Amino acid sequence: MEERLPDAGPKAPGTKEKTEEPIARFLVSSSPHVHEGIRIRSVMGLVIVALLPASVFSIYLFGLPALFTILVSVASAAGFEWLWQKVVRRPGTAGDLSAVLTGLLLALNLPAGSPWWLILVGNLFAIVVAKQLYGGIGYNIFNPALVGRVVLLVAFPVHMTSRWISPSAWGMDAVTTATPLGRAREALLATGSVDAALTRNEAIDLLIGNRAGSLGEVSVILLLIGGIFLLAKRVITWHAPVAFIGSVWAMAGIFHLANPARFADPSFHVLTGGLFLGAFFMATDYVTTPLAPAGKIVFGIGCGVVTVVIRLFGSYPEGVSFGILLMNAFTPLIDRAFKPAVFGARRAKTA
Amino acid sequence: MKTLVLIIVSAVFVNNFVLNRFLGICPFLGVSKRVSTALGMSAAVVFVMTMASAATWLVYEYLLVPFDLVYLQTVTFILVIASLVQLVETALLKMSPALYKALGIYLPLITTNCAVLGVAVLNVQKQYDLVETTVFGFGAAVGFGLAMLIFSGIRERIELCDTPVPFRGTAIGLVTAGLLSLAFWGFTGLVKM
Amino acid sequence: MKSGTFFGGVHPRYEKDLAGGRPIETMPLPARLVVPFAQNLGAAPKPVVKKGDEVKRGQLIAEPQGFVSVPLHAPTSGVVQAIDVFPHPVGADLPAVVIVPDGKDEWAPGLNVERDAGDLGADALRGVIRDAGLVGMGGAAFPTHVKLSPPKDKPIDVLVLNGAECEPYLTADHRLMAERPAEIVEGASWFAKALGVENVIVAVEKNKPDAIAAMRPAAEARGYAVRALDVVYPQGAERQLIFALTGRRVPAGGLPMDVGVLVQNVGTCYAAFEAVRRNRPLTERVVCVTGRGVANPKNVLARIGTTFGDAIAFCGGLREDAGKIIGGGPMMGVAQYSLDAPVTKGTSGIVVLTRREAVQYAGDPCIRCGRCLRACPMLLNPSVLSVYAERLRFDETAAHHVLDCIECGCCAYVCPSRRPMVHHFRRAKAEIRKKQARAV
Amino acid sequence: MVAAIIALSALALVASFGLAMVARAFAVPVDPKVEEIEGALPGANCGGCGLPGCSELARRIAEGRADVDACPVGGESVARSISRIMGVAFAGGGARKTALVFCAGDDETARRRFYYNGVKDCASAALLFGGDKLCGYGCLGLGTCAGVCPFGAIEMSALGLPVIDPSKCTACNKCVLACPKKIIKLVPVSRRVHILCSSHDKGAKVRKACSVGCIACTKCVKEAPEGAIAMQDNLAVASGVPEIPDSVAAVCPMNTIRVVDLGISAPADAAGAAAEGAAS
Repeated sequence: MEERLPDAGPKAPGTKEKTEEPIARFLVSSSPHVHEGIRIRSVMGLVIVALLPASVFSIYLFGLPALFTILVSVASAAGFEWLWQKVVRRPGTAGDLSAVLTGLLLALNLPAGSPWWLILVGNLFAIVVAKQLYGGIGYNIFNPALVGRVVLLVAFPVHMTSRWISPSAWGMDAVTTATPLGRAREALLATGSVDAALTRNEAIDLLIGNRAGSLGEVSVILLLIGGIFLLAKRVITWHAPVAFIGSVWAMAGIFHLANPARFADPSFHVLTGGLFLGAFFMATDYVTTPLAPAGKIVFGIGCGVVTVVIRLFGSYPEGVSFGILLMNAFTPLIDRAFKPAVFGARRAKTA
Repeated sequence: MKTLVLIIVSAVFVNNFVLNRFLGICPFLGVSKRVSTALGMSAAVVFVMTMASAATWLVYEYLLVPFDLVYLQTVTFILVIASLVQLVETALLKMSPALYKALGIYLPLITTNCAVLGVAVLNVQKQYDLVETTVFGFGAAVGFGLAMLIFSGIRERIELCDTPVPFRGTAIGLVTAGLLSLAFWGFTGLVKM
Repeated sequence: MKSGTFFGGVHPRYEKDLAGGRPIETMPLPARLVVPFAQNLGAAPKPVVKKGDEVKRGQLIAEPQGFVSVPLHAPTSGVVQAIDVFPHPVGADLPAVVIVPDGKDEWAPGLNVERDAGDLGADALRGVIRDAGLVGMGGAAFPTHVKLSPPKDKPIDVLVLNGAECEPYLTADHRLMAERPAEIVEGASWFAKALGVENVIVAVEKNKPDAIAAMRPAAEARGYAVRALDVVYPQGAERQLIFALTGRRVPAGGLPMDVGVLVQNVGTCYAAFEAVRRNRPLTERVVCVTGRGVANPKNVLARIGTTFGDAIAFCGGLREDAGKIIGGGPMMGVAQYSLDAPVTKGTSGIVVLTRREAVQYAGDPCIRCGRCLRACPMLLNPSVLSVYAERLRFDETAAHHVLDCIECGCCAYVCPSRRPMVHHFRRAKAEIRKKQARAV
Repeated sequence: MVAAIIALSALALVASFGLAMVARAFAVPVDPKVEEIEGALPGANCGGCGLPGCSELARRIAEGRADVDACPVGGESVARSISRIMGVAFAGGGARKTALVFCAGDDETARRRFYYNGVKDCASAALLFGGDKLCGYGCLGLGTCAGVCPFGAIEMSALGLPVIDPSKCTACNKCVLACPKKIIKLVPVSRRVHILCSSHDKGAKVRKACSVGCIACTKCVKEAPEGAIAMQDNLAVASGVPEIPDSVAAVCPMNTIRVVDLGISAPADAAGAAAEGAAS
C-alpha cells in the first residue's frame, strides 16, 4: 500500500519502435508532496494500546472467561470484516485495525463468560450491519461496537444484564452477582430508596474496579490512564469526555440534591457503569461523533443527559450505550449546526 | 400539568410514533432526503396532527357518542382528516409555493397517513379529554418530526457514503431506521403510560 | 495577539540543513535556456522575437498584455533557436522561447548601469519596476507593480518583507537575507517610497538566526523592524503572516490591501534593488536545489530559463532513488514530470524527493478524525470539503468556502487516510470558476 | 342507520362546503400541459437536457422556452407525444445515436509520461499537466465518464478504456460534457466505421506516444469515397456523408480506423452491399 511507485514503466508498445529508456520516470501528484507519516492503522493502534491496561486488568479480575471473550470478539470482528470484503469484492481494510478495535471495544462491553455465540452475533451486527452496509470505515453512522452491544442487550437481556460474575482472580469461584447500578436499582424498587451505604463505602472499590460489570468498565483508574494517554498523544480531544462526564455529574447532582433518598450521589453515578469507557473510547470515536469542538461538547452533554435520564427513570439500569448511540444519530445535525467560520470572515473572537 | 408534560415526553421519546409504534413510515422514508424538506414536512404534520386530534375528538364526543354512532369512528375520522389535509394543501399552494413544491405529493400522503388516524384512535382509546388530546396529537407530531429530522440528517450523510450498490437508497434507509429505533429503545419504561 | 502566530498550521520536517549552510553559487550559463512566456499571474506577455533572432541580455522578448502583466527579457545574449511548447513548472505545457547562449553574456545597450535613483518619484519607481518585469518571487508570481498601485480608498500603512520562508527544504530566501541584507533592505525602501509607507517590518522565522542577525543592522539603519516569528507552517502565507505580525484579519475573499498591508518577498526586494539601482531587468534569481534525491544540494544564482535538469546537474545530478521533482517547496510546489521544465521568475526551489520521502496518496475514506480541521490555517472544514468534492458535489464545496482555501497543504499533510485533499480542492475550485464564468 | 346516514352526510356537506370556500379563496392557476408533458417525459431526472429535472423541462416546454424534442433521452417517440400535447407539428428526429470514445490508446498501446498519484478522476488528473498520457489528447482512463453515466452504459475495460454499451446508451450527452479531454462524441448507431483517435500531433510524435494513433498518413483518405474522410490538422476526421466503407479499416497502418459494431447495424452481407452502394 505504502510503496506503490511502480519500478517498471507501462509496457512499451509492441510495434517496430525502438524503445529508449522508459518515458515515465517521476511521480506526479498535487501538492503537498510530503506527509507527517500517520496512517489510519497507527491511530487505531494507539487506541488499542490505550485500552490494554483495562483489558489486561479485566483478565486478572475475571480470569480465563474474560480472556476468552476478548479473543473470540477480536477474532470474529476481524473475521467478519475480512469475509464481507471477500464477498462484496472490495479492497480489504482488515489491516487498518479498526475492526480489531471494534471487537475489543465490544468485548469490553460484555460480561465475562459470555457464550461464544453471543459474541459472534454481537460482532456480526457491529461489523456487517453497522459498519460494512454503510460502506465500511469512515461511513458508519452509529458506533459499531455499541450497535453490537445494544442489539445483544435488547435481544438477549438475560445474558447481558443478570449474569455478572463478581471479580475473583482467575474466576475460580465465580459467583453470580449484580452490578452496583443494578443493585442500586433493586434497592430502590424494593425499599423506595437507594442504599446510602452502598453508594458511599464502595467508592474505592469502584475506582480500582473491584466490582461486577462488563469486562472493560470496571476499572475507572485504568480507563482514565488510557484516556489521558490518548489525550497526550492528541488522538482524541478533551471536549466530548469532559462534557459527558461533567454533565452526568451535574445532572445526577441536581437530582441527588432534590431527593437524596431516591437518587444516588453524583460521584456514584460518575464512577459506576460504563461511563469512563464510553466517554473516553466511544464518545470520541471519530466517525460517529461531531467534527467541530463545539459540536463535540454538545454531543457530550447530550450523552450525559440521556445516560442519567435512563439510569434514573428508564427500565434499563445503564444508559451510556443508549446515550451515545442516540447522540450518534444527532451527529449529522450537530455537524450542520457547528460549521467552523472561515478565517477573515468577520468575527469578534480572537485567538 | 404534570400529566401533560408526561404525555409529551412519552409521545416524543418513549413511544415515538415512527421509531416505536412504526406509524407513518411512508413519509418518514419518502420526505427525509433533505433536512430542509424534512423540516417542512414536520411542520405540516405538526399542524395537521394537532388539528386532527382536536377535530376528531370533537366529532367523537359531540356527534358519535351522543347519537350512539361509535361504530362509525374510523369512517368519520378519515373523512375529517382528509378534508383537513385538503384544506392545508390548498392554503399552502397559495401561501408558500416553495414549501408546496418541496412537499409535493407527500401532503396528500398525510391524508391516508396511519400516524394521523392512529393518533385520533389512540386518543379515544386512552380516554383523554380535549386538552390532553390536543397535547398528545401535538407531542406525537413533534416526535414524528424529531425522528424525521434526525433521519434526514443521517440520510444526507449516507448519500456521501460508499454504500454497496444493492443497499443504496431505501434499503440502507430502512437499516438506519432500525438502528435508530434501537437507540430510542433505551427510553423504554421511562414513562409508564 | 502579538506573539507571532496564527490559527492551525503544522510542523513538518524542515530539512533546511540540506542546503541552508551553503552560500549562493553563481551557475555557469547552460547550453540552452527555455524561457516560457507565462511567468506572471494574469495575462502572459506577447512574444516580440522570432526564430533566428539575435538577442542581448535584458532585451525585451515579450511585451505585456494589459495592466496585470509584465514584460519578459532575454536572460543572456544569444540566438533564438525555437519557439515551442515546453513543460512549465506551474503544471502545464506552455509555449516558451529557446535561447542558445553565445557565451558573451552581453547586456543590451543602456542596461546594467548604476544610477542614483534618489530623485525617482512614486510613479517613476512603479514604471521602473514594471519595465524590469518584476513579479512576486515567493512563488505566486503576481506582478509587483500592480501590488504597488493600490486603489485610493485602500491606503497601505504597513509594508511587510516576507522572509519567513516557511516551506520545508527551501533556503533561497534564507541565504539571500544572510548574504545580501543591505540590498534587500534598499530594495524594500523603494517599495516603501512608491507607497509612501513608513512602517516596514521584516518577518523572519526563528529557525534562521544568521539571517535575522544579518538583516537586523541593515533594517534598523533605516528604521525598519525585524520580527522573529514562531516556526509554524504556513507562517509565510500572506494572511497568516499579516495576522501574526499585526493582528489584522484579511477578510475572506479579500486582499491584504483591504487591511492596509502589503507583503513582498525578500527576493522581490532584491530584484527591485537590481532594477532600480543597477537598471537590470529580472533575468536571474536564487534557486534552492535541494532534497535527498540531489547529490549535492546548493543554493544557486541561475538564469531564468535554466532547465531543472541543468540546475540539478550543476548540483551533482540526481541520486538513484530520486522519485519526485518539485518546482517550489514540498508543501505547495508543483511536481514535474520532466527535467526540461525551466526555472521561472517564481521558482524559489527545485526539491528532489526520494521515492520513500514522497507521499503516496491512498485516498482512503475520511474517518473524520478532525486533524485537518485543527491544521487548517483558514479555519475551513477540509474533511467535509473533500468528501463533497470526491462525490462531485461542487455546489456544496462552494457553500463550505472552498474558494477561501489557500492550498497550503496542511490538511493533506496530517491526513491519516492519505486523502489528496488539495487536489480535490483544486478540482472543486476549477469547477466552481467554470460555473461562475458560464453564469456571467 | 338513519342517524348514521344523516350524520355522515352532514359531516361530508360541512367538509365539502369548507373545502370549496378555501379552494375559491386560495385559487392558483396551473397550466395542465405541464403535468401532461411531465408524464410524457422519461422521468429519469438525468439532467441530460441541462435542466435540473424532468419537471423543469416540462415547465419550459409548456411555456415555449424549450423545444419539444429537448429531451435527448426520450428520442423521437417522446418528442412526438410532446408535440401532440403542445399541438405543434413535429418535424421528425434524426437517427438514434450513441456515445463513442474517440481514442484507442489503452494501457498496452499508449505510453505514459509520469506516474500519476491522486484523485481517481479524469478531470482532476487533467489538472496536472493535462494528464499522464504522453499523448496530450488521449483518454486518461480513470472512468469519470463511467461515473457520470446515469444509465450504467459505460464500463472501464481491464486495459483502462471506457467501453460504452450502445444498447444502454441514451445519448444523454453527460459523458461528452464530463470528459476533460473531449474525446467522447455522439454518433449514429448505424455508422460502422470509426476513426478512433483525437490527436492533432504530428505523425512522429504520435508514433512515440501511442501505437494506435492517427499519424496522418492519408491512406484512408485515398481509399475512402470522395469527401468521406478529411485531414484536419494531422487527424483524419469522418465527415459522416458519405459513409466510410468497411474496407477502409484494412488500409489504416496504425489500426486506428476500425469497424465498430454498435449493435443495430446491418448484418455482414447487407453491410457489404451498403458499402458497395456507398462506394458507387
